[in-house]
Amino acid sequence: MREKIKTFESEEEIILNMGPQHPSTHGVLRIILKLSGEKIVEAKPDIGYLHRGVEKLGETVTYVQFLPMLDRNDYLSATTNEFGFVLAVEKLANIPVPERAQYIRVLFSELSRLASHLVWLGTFCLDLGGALGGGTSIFLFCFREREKILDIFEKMTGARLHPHLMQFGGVRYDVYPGMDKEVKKACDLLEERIDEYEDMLVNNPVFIDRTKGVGVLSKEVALEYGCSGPVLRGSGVKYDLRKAHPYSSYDKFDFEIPVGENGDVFDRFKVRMEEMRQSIRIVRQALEGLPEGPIASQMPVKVKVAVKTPPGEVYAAIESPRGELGYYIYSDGKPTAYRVKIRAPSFSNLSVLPYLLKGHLVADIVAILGSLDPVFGDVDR
Amino acid sequence: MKKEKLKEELKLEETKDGTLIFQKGEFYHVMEKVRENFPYLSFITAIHFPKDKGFEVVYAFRNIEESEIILLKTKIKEGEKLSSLYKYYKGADWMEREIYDLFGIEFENHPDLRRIVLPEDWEGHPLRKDYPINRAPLKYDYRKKPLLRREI
Amino acid sequence: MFKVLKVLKVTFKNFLRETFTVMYPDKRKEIPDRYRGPLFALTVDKDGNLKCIACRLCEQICPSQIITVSPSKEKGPTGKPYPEKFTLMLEACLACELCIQVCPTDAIVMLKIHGWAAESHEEMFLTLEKMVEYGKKYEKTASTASALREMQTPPRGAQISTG
Amino acid sequence: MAELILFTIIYLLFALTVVMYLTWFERKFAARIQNRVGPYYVGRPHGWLQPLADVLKLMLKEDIVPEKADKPIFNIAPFLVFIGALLTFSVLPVANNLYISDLSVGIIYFFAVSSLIIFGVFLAGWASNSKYALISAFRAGAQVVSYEIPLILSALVPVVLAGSLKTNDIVSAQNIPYALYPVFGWISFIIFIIAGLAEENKVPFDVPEAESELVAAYNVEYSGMKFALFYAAEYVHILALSVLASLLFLSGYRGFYPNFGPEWIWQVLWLVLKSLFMLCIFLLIRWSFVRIRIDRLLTFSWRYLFPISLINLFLAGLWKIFF
Repeated sequence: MREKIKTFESEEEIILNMGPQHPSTHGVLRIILKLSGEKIVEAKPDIGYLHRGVEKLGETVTYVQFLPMLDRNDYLSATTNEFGFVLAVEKLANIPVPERAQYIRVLFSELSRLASHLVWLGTFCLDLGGALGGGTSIFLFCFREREKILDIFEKMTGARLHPHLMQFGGVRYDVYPGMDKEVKKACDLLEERIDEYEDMLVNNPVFIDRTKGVGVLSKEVALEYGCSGPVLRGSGVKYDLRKAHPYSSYDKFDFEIPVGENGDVFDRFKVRMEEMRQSIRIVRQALEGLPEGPIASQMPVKVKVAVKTPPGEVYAAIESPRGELGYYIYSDGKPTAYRVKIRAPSFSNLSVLPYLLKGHLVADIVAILGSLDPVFGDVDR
Repeated sequence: MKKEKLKEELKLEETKDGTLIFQKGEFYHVMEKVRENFPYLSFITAIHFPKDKGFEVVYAFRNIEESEIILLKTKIKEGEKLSSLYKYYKGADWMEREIYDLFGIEFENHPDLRRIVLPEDWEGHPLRKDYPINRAPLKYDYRKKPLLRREI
Repeated sequence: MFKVLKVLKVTFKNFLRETFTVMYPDKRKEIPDRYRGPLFALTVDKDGNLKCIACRLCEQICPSQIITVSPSKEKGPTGKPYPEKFTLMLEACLACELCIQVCPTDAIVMLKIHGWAAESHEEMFLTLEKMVEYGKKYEKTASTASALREMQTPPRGAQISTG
Repeated sequence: MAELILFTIIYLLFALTVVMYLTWFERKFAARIQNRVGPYYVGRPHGWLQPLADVLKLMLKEDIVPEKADKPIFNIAPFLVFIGALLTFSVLPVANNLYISDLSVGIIYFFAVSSLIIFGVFLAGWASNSKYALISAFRAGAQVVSYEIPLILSALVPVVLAGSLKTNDIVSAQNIPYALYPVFGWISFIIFIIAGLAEENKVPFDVPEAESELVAAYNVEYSGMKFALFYAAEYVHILALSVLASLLFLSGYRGFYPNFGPEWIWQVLWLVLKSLFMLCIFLLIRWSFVRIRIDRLLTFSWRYLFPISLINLFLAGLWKIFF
């Protein structure tokens, strides 16, 4: 469908520097572009502007102290960061987790997936549409909906963005009275609004024109670069860790995994919209089936050395909104980990950018980068 | 499953947590075999052991259809080189650059082995155990050091 | 071509919806009771002396090591030691609520205040007097140490069904 | 003669206040679409003093002229753009006997004068001696020129139906929304809206000021009153377009008149109502579409709008002959 773009082929290419402070790089990314005319000849992303040395921190503070710091990694869906780390340590030190805690964990990680996808949709349309146009209205719609979810987080844990909801062996807070009514109301509202946004964008010829056939990522290349999550599923690979390796009673919920066909920006958009609907289904099922019982299997933490792990290594991965988020822990028996490797989904998803950008227009960078949905706390760690 | 089959063929021993250990010498032989039945490279990382002055480099591969994961480990001494996986998996490019940046392990025939996360003129590799933690934060002073012209 | 009208229908539907903005200075959003406010306070028991027994548990567990407690030599009026100096550097606080969770006597607690701000570094450096005075001025949040502990401890001998 | 000058002054003052409150109306309308409230605190109930505050702020702003800029042209350009926009009002009648000038070539005059704006835009882009301003001036120029033709062609359809270029005759020829009566009247109405949006560099055609690529539009180097002139010119032009649209397509100031009170007040009221309706359409489209890509922008105009409006005009002519 994309007819050849016959732009003026000037011999000398100009080097454009899409710097770290740029309105549409989702955070701090610098792309060095070699352009001939309007077409991109070569793109070199330069990351590391948000490197906070989280893995070095993992080796100095104990497990209990490291957990709240992990919320700051993928700051759009904080509970999924904790979820991975908690699962890894529990697998290593085989700490049991009561069923009620597992359900609460699933409920809140799906809610944070919804919030993260809403932020993605808002900023994606804002980049495409510019600050003075249709993009802003969708951006504000999405953030209006996200407020409902953040209110639930605030009432449950006291904090909106960095909840520190989980601890080793369970969850730190129990369900507050009146939560099921609020969550049900939020889910119904969200379901209706998501259809509305999809209506607004899918029928929008300008939107389709800017996303269909742009940034096509084939299945093989996606697998080779190690992409995961909606980026991989957009290219047609049906692979979701919640179904492949069910963890924390995900096998008790039934939900489908949306898959795209030809891996362009539009398919990744469709996959994420469909994923939001599936998350709402999971949230509803988790809410009805919430079993009674304790919310933690360990006494609450008294001292920083409360959690110890036997020497050995473990790798536990979960499905974060951006893909496979895994924690590889090598421990030598002390309450501080010897080495924590965080397998960040955005890091590998972003490594596809140079391959994807070749041959596109300058205006397409924004669309492609938005569809990869990188979060730079995740990329630079 | 595929992991047991692989273990017999290559006669690798296994740690109690299920990671296969292979020798640096037979790197290509092992990676060739792994390439067939584990097409997805999940991550590469390294662990620094100052006691026996070496590193352990850990690879993680996945098989999407059978949704199975294996971890492979190898030991290398300080200053030894390791060959790069870029030939088999293009994703290894950034992962190996990050390990070079934070650990200082060089990878042979890697397309462009540069620091990926830290600035070019950074001395030392932070994730090594002997890297001092409580060092005063680096204060950038224009007078002392001219602004670095970075080649692209 | 007529799909475009659907787009306009959506924007028009939103046009008719009532506005979402809360007029902040006039109307304030009500603060939930488990709120993790940015401000800390040291509570005082009925007859006015500090609940804190300077056991330094909070100083030990804090991830960013920003609490320093210097216990007194002799015993306080209630027969337990009391802190002479209790400082908390608010700038590096993660608001992770670990210090509140470990406190045996519900001494340190977070406050239900939304728009607290400080002009200078000194104001961010909370000392004992400031925290006691804040404790009197603002309302406490419901998630004190005992509330958190009673919510988290599994009942004695409960059969942990890991499902 | 004096009576005419007095009327023009009142008319232009009225137009300028309407323009000022147009910025307020747009911000409230856009806010309502996005579920927020819009300006509220300046002028207590609903920010009705906001436009005044904006104008005062812009007046007090320091007027920076880039050091290597081409000073004389740099200063003339904003005035040129503003005059171009303002002159278009001279041909728009407010009531059947209230108008500044009843030119026999009304519509052609309207488009001739509004092309002064492109001239001003180019001068501004060139004189401010900044790479981004120059690129966006070229883009703006290319876009406005390529969308001017479908705009004029679609404006000619009611002219052909009414048989005269005079705006008054067009309005009097439409007892019911006559121009919309035949099917191609509707098509020309839609093309008029799309081309009108493109004329104004409004979303979805605001490529010249696309932040993701260029920093801002051609008026990036202007500040203070000069920037206010650009800003006002843009709104004057959009107001003129919507008044023209309501004159051509929605039969201007005609509508049922209750018999008490002088008749021309009702006519003015009808005209204001209809142009407000047209404005709402412009704004609704503006706040619900994403920006079009640069290469699609020009092909869209030449490949779709231009042929359709041409055939449309031809059909209108045929239809006029047989009926």
